[in-house]
Amino acid sequence: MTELIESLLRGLGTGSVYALLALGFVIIYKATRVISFAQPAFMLAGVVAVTYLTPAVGFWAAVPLAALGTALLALGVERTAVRPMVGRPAFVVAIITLGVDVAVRVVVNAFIGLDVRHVGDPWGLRTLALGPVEMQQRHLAAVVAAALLVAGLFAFFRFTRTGLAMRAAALDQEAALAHGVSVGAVFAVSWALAGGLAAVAGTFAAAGASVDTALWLIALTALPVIILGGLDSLPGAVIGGLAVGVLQELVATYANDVAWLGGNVSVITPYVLMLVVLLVRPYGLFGTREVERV
Amino acid sequence: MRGRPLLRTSYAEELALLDTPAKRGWTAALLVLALALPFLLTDDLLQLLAVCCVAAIGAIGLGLVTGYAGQVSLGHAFFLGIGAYTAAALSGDPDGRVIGLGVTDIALWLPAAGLVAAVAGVLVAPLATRLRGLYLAIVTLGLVFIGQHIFNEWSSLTGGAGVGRPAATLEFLGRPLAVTDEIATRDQKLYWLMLVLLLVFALAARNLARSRIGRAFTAIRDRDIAAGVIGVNLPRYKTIAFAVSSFYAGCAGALLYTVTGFFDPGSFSLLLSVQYIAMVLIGGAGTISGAIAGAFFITLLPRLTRELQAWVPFISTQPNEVPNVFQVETILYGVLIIVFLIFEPRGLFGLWIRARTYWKAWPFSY
Amino acid sequence: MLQVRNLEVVYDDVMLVLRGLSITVPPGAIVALLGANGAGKTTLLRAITGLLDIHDGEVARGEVTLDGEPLHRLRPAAIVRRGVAQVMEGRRIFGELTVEENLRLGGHTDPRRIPARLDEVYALFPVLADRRRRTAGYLSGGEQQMLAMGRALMAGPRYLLLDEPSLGLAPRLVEQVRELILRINAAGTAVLLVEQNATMALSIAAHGYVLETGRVVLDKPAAQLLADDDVREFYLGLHAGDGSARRSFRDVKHYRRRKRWLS
Amino acid sequence: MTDEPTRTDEPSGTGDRTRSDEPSATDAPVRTDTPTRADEPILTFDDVRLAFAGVRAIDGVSFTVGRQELFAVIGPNGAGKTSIFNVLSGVYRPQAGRVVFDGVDLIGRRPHEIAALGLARTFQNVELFANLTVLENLLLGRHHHIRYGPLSALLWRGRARREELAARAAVEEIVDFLELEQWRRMPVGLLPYGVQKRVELGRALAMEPKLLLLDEPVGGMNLEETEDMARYILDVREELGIPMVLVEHDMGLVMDLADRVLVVDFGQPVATGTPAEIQHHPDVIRAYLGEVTRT
Amino acid sequence: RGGDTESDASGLKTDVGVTSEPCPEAVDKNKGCIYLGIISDLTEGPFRALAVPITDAQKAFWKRVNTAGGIGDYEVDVTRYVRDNKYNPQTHNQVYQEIKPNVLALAQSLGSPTTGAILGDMKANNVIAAPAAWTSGYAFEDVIIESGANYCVESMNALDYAREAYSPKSLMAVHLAGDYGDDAAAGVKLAAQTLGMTFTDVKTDSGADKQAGAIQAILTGKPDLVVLTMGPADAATIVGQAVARGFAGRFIGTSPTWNPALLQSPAAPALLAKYEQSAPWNSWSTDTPGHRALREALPGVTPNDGYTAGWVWSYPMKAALAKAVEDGDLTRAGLLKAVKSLTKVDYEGMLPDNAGNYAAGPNDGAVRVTAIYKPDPAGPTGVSRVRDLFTGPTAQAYTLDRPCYEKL
Ligand SMILES: Nc1ncnc2c1ncn2[C@@H]1O[C@H](COP(=O)(O)OP(=O)(O)OP(=O)(O)O)[C@@H](O)[C@H]1O
Ligand SMILES: Nc1ncnc2c1ncn2[C@@H]1O[C@H](COP(=O)(O)OP(=O)(O)OP(=O)(O)O)[C@@H](O)[C@H]1O
Ligand SMILES: [Mg+2]
Ligand SMILES: [Mg+2]
Repeated sequence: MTELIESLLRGLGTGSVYALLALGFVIIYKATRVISFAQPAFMLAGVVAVTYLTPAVGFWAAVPLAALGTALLALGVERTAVRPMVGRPAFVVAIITLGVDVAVRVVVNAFIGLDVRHVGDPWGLRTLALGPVEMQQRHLAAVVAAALLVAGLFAFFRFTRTGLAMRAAALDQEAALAHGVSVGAVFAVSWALAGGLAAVAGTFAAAGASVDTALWLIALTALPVIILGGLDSLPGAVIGGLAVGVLQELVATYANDVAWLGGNVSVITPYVLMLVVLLVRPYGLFGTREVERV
Repeated sequence: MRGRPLLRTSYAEELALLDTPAKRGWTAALLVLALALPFLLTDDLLQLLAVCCVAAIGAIGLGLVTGYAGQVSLGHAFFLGIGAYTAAALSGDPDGRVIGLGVTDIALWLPAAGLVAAVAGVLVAPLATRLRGLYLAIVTLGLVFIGQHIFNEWSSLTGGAGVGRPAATLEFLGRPLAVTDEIATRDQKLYWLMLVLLLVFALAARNLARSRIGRAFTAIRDRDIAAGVIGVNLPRYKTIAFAVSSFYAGCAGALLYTVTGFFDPGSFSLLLSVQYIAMVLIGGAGTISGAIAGAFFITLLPRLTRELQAWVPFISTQPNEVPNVFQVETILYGVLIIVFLIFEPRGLFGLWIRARTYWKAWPFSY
Repeated sequence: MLQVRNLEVVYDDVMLVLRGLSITVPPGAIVALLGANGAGKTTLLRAITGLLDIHDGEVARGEVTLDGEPLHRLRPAAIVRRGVAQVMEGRRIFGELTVEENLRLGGHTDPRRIPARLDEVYALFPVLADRRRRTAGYLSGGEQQMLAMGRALMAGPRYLLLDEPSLGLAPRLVEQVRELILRINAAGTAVLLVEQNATMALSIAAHGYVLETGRVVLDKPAAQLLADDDVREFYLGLHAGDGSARRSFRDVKHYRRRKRWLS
Repeated sequence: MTDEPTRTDEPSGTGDRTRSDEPSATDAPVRTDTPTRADEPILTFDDVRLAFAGVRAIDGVSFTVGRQELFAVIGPNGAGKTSIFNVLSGVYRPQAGRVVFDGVDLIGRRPHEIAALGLARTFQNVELFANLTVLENLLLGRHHHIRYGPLSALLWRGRARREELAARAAVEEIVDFLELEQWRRMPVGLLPYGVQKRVELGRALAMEPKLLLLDEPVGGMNLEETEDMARYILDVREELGIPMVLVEHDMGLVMDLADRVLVVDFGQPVATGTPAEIQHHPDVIRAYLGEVTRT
Repeated sequence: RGGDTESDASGLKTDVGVTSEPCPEAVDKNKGCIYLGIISDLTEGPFRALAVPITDAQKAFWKRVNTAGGIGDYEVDVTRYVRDNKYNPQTHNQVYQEIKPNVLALAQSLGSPTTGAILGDMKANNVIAAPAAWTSGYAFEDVIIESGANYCVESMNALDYAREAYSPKSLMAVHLAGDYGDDAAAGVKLAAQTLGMTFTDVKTDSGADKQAGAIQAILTGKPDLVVLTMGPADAATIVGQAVARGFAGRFIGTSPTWNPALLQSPAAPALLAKYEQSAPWNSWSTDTPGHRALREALPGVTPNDGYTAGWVWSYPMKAALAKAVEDGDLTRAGLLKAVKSLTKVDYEGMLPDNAGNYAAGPNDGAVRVTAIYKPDPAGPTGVSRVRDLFTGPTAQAYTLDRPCYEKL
C-alpha cells in the first residue's frame, strides 16, 4: 500500500513536469495551429541558463530570470523564423521549428560544456514524511509550481481578451486581423509564454538530478501528453500530463519487466496510452472537435 | 498557362507522361547525365548519390501518403525499419549472431521487405481514418517510439541497441551486384543499381499519381467529405495510400543500409522520420520530382555544410573551442532548412515553377 | 470621408487587379458597389482595411484616405480603431468559438463597450441571442452571415464595409438585412455595400458604382443607375426600356453572351 | 410549365452511357428489390428526423421525387435544407425515418456507396478540389465508373490506360456541354466563382447520376451567371433527363424552374405544392418570403 | 582507384595518406606528412562529453610526437581530417568515405555501432583504427588497435576487488544497451558465476526520465552491489534516487560513468557514501612519465579522464607507424603488417610493460589491469585512488575466446 501511494505521488511529481512541458506546446498550438518542435531546445536553454544563474543570484531569482531570458529567446525565434510564415501550412512551420531546435540545441550544448551541470535547487533528494509515506520534496514543489502556473494561465485565458484573440487568430488569421487583432502580437505572446514555461518545466525536470545534453528528450514526452489531453486544451495538458506521469510510474513500479515486451516498458507507456485513448476519442480527452460540415 | 499550344490528335498523346518535346528532351539529357556520372565523380560522392537515390525512393513513398493523400505521417522511420530488418533477416547469414535465413537474392528480399512494410502500413491505416491532421502526425510519431523500443529489445533480430547488424546482401541470381572488379568499382555499380531502381519506383509512382487512385488521394487531401460524396471510399483509399507508401518505405529501408552494409536500431528514430518529412516539404509536397529533389537536397546537405564550413571564417577547427566547425556544420543544417522554407515555402518544385514563369514572362512583368 | 484615389493593386507581384480605381464614401452615406464576379470588389475592400498583405497583394499606386489621412499604410488593427470595419466575404466566422465569443472578438479594439454592444447586436439579431452558447461552425449559412454582421458592429464603426451580406440568405432575411443596413446607417454609420443583389443594393444606396475588371465603368446616383438600360438588363434582369416585368429564366437565350462596357 | 414527353428510364446524352461491363463488385451494394417501374418515385424521403445536440435540424420531413421531376426545397436559413441533402448523401445519419432511392434503402450507407448508387450533388459552398484542374475534378466525378486497381495503375498499361482514355473522352463531353473549354487545365481554385459552380455541376454530371441534388447552385452569383446556370439546369433536364432536387434562395429561379416545391421551417414541413400555390401560401410568406415579392 | 604505391628517397614504400609535402602545421618543414583521420562524436551525440577531450588529447599527443622528431622522415597530422559522426552509423560511414582517400589510418573511430558500419570496408582496404571504446570484441579485429582492459575484464576486476572489500552476495548490472554496456554486464555475469554470487541484468536507456525502471529494479532486487555502465548524469540519477528511497547496497561504475561535476549534484552525498569507480588505467594526476607528459601537453584544461583515455589510445598507433617505417613499408598493408607484428607498446608507464602485444592474439595479448577509485572532492578529477592497477584472480583466469557480450 505504501509503495502504491508513494509511486502515485512520484507519478504526480513527474506528471506535473510533463504538464508544464505540455502547456507550452498547447499554448503555441492554440494561437498558431503549429506544434513547435523547438520547445525541447527552449527547455534546455532555460535549464542551462538556470545552472549559470543560480551560483550568481541564487535559485529563486535564477528561475524567473531564466524564464524571462528563454521567453526573449523564443520571441526572437518567433520574430525571425516563424513570423514570415504566417498563413503558410502548419506543417511547413513545424519543420521550421525543427530546424530551430537543431540549431538552438547545438548552441546550448556548447554551454553545457563537457561536464554535467546542476540547477542548484533547494530540494535535492530530500524527502518529506507523510505518516508512513515518503514523498520527495522536489515532487511536491513541482506539483505546487504546476498548480500555481496553471491557475495563472487559466485566469489569463479566461479574463483577458488576449486569450480570446489568441484562439481567434488560431482559427482564421485573416478574420482576426480584420477585427483588429494584432496577429503578430498574439504569436509573440504565445511563443514567449511557452518559452518561459519551458524554462520552468526544465528546471523541475532537472531538480534533484543533473543537466546534460540528453535532458531535452524529456520534452518529447509532452507530445503524447498533448495528444492524449487534446491538442488545444489546457486542462487536457494538465490532466494528460498527470495521467502519463502516474501511469509511467506505476508501470515502472509494477510491470517494468514484462518478458515479452522487453525491459524499460515504462518508457513507451505514454505512447501506448495515447494510442489507446485516441482509438476511443479521436480528439484526445478534451480536444476541440474540428468543425466539419458541407 | 501551359506554354505554346501544341497540336495533339489523341487523348493518348495528351495523357503521355512526357507530353511536350521539351520535356522529352530534358528528361533524356538528365538521364544520360545521371548514367554518365560515375565517370565524372569520385567513389565517395557516388556512394552518397546512391544513398540519395534510395532516400528518394523512401521520400516518394512518403510523398504519396503525405503530399498526395494529405495524411501527414511522422512514422516513416518505422516502416523504413521494418523493410530494413525484413531484408536483412531474409538475406542474413544463417550462422550469424542475429537471425538470418540466407535468402540473398535481391529479387526476393526487396519485394518481401516492401510487402511486410506494406502490411504494417495496412494495419496502421485504420488510425488514419479516425484521426485528422496533427493528431495523426503525432500518433504516427508514437509508432516510431514504439517501433524503436521493439527494435532495441528484439536483439536476436536487430542485434540490439548500440550494436546493430549487417544489412541485406546485394546479390542477383547468385552473383554479387556490388563488388569492385576490372569493369567498375563497387560504388559505381552501387550507384547505377540504385539509380535504375529509383527510376523504376519513380515511374510507377508517377503512374499511380495520375491514375484514378492518385486523383482519389488528392481529393481526400483537399476535401475529404466532398471526396466521399462523389464516390471515393475514404477508408479504402487511405489504406491504399498507407500500403503503397509503406511499400516504398520498406524497399527504401531494405536498400538504404546495403550501401554501408551495417545498421543499428538507433537509426530509426524521430530524426529519420523528420528528415523524410523535410525531404517531401522541401521538395514541394504533392509532386514526385519534388520528393526526389528534396531527398537529394537533404541527403547532400550534411556534405554541403561540411564543405561550406571551410568558407566560414574565424571558426575554430578544434572541437573543444566554441564556436567550432562541427557546431557550425550542425547549425547550418538547421538554418538552411529554415531559410529554405521561409524563402520558398513551395519547395524546390516551387523554385522551379517560379523560374519557369519568370522566363516565360520575361521581359514583361504584370 | 473615405476616399480611394487611382488605386492600383497587384497580387503576387504580377497580377494587376485594380487598375486606377477611384470611389468616395461620404460620411453617413450608403454607397453601393456592383460588379461581376472577379471584378475586384473584394480586393478593393482588402485594400481599404489593410488585408492585402496576407494575400500577397500590395497597393502599387494610388491611395486610400480617411478624412484626408492616408490609410493604406496602416496595420489592420489601426484601421479598425479609426472606425472602418469590414464584414468579409464568405462569412469567415470563427467556427470553433461560440457565437458570443465571436461577437466579443468583434469588440477586440474597444473592450470596454463590449457588454453594451452585445445587447445591441442581440436586439438586432434575436436568433443570435438564442444561439449564443452554440458553436458557431454548426450554424446554418444564413445564421453565420448574421453573426458576421453582428461581429463587425461590435467595433462600433463609422464606416462599415459589407462584402455581399445577402449571400445565401433567404428572401425574408435579405429584406431584414436591407432594413438593418438602413438602421445602421440611420445611426450615423456610412456603409459601403458590395452586392450581387443589385435590386436590393440600389434600393437603399444614395450612390452607386459599377466595376468591370478593376475599373469603375459607371458612377452615378443610385436613381440614375436604376434607370440605366445596361444596368437594368445585366444587373436587374429587367427588359430594357420600359416596364418592370422580370424576364423568366426559362426564356433566357442560350447564345446570349456578356456585353462589356467599353472604357 | 410544359412537361417534356416521357422518356425512357435510360438517360442519353453525354459520354458513353453504357455501364461498365463488370458488375460493380466492391462499391455498389447488392440491389434487393426487383427493378423499379418508371412511374414509381426515384426518391422517397419518409418521416426523417435528425437532431444535433439540442437542435432538431430535420423534424419529420417527408417527400417524394418523381423520375422526371425537378423538385425544390426552400425555407429560411437554418431550416434544415442542407441537412436533408446531407442525409441523402450519407454525410449525416438520421435518428429516425426511411430514405429509399431507386429501390434501395440509403440509411446507414456510407457516402461513397450512395454515390455509386447514382446520387450526385453539388454543395452550398463550393467543395471542389482546389488544387486540381477542371479536367481532374471532372475525372474524379467518374471515379466509380473507372474500376482498375492499384497494380494496373502502377504499370499504366492495358486496362488502366484504356479506361483512362475512355474516361477522358467522357469528361470531354461534359466540358463541351458546360462550355468549360477555356478553363480545362486551370486549377479550379483560380477560377471565377461562377465557373467553379459550373465545374461542380460538371463533376456531379460526370457521375452519370440518376438523381441530382443542387444546393444553392446560383448562390453568390450575379444575374448573368444565374441566367447561365438556369440554362444549364434546364439543359440537364431536357437533354439528359435527370431528375433533380433543388435548394435555392433565389425565388425567381425556383419559381421558374421547379415542378413542385417543399417549404421547410425549423426542420418541419410547412407546405408542398406547385410554385404558384406556394407563392401565395400565407405561412410561406410569413416564414420565408417576407414582404419582398418578385419585382 | 586509390593511391598507387610509391617509394620515397629513402626507399620507404607509401600509398594513401602519406605525402612528401610537410604537414599543414609542421614543426619541421623538411619532413613529409602522415595523415590520420579522426571520426568522433563532437556535437550532438551521447558521448560528446567524452569525445571532445579524447580528440583534444590525441591532437596534443601527436603534436608532442612531431616536436620530438616525428616518425622517421614524417610528421603526423590529425587535425585536417577530423569529422563529426553524431554517433550515427550512416554519418560515420559517409565521413569515413569522404576522408578515406586522404588518410593512412584512423587515429580515432568512436563508438561501436558506428565503427561497425565501416569495419567491413576497413578490413577490405587495410585501414587500421584506434578505437574510442573498450569492448572485448575489438580484440578479435586485426584492424583495430585497442588499449587497456576491456569492459568485461574491468568489471571482473571490480568484482574481485569488491569481494575482498565487502564480500557482496548478490550482483546487479545496470547498463545502457549496446556492446559497451553488454560487455560490462557480461563481465559481471561471468565473474558472478565464478565467484558464486547471484546475478541480475537490467538494461536502461539514456535520459533523466528513463531511469525509473532501473531504480525500481534496484529497490526490488536489493542486490548487495550494483555495477553501473552508463553516462554520468544517468548514473547520478540512479544512485541518488535509489539511496534516497532506501537502497542500502553499494555501487561501482565502470570507466566512462564518472564525471567530476557529479560532486556538485544532489546525488553527491549518496555518491560519496556508496559509490566507487573502476578504470582501465590510472587517473589524470598519477605520477608516471606518460601522465606527466599528458599534463604538460594540455596545460590549463580542466582535468578530465577523457584526456587520459585519448592519450593512452594513441600509443599503439605511434608504435605501429614507427614499426612500419622501420620495416620500410608505410603503405596501408604495411602498417597492418606492422600492427600484427607488434609484441609490445611503450605506454610510458601508463599501462604495464607487457601491454600492447597484438601479435599474441586476443586472449594472450589482452591487457587485464584495472584501478579502483572513489569520489573525493580533493582529487583533481574528483576521485582518489583506492587501489592501483591490479589483476584480480577472476580476470586473470578468464579465457577470452570470443567477445564477452555474446555470452550475456
Ligand atoms: N490572393 C490572390 N492572389 C491572386 N489573385 C487574386 C487573389 N485574390 C483575388 N485575385 C484575383 O483578383 C481578381 C479580383 O478578385 P476579387 O475577389 O477582388 O473579385 P470580386 O469582385 O470580389 O469577385 P466576387 O464577386 O467573386 O467576390 C480575380 O481575378 C481574382 O482571381
Ligand atoms: N453538424 C452539425 N452539428 C450541429 N448542428 C448542425 C450541424 N449541421 C447543421 N446543424 C444545425 O442544423 C440546422 C439546419 O442547418 P442546415 O445547414 O440544414 O440549414 P439550411 O436550411 O441549409 O440553411 P441555409 O439556407 O442557411 O443554408 C441549423 O440550425 C444548424 O445550426
Ligand atoms: Mg468578392
Ligand atoms: Mg444550406
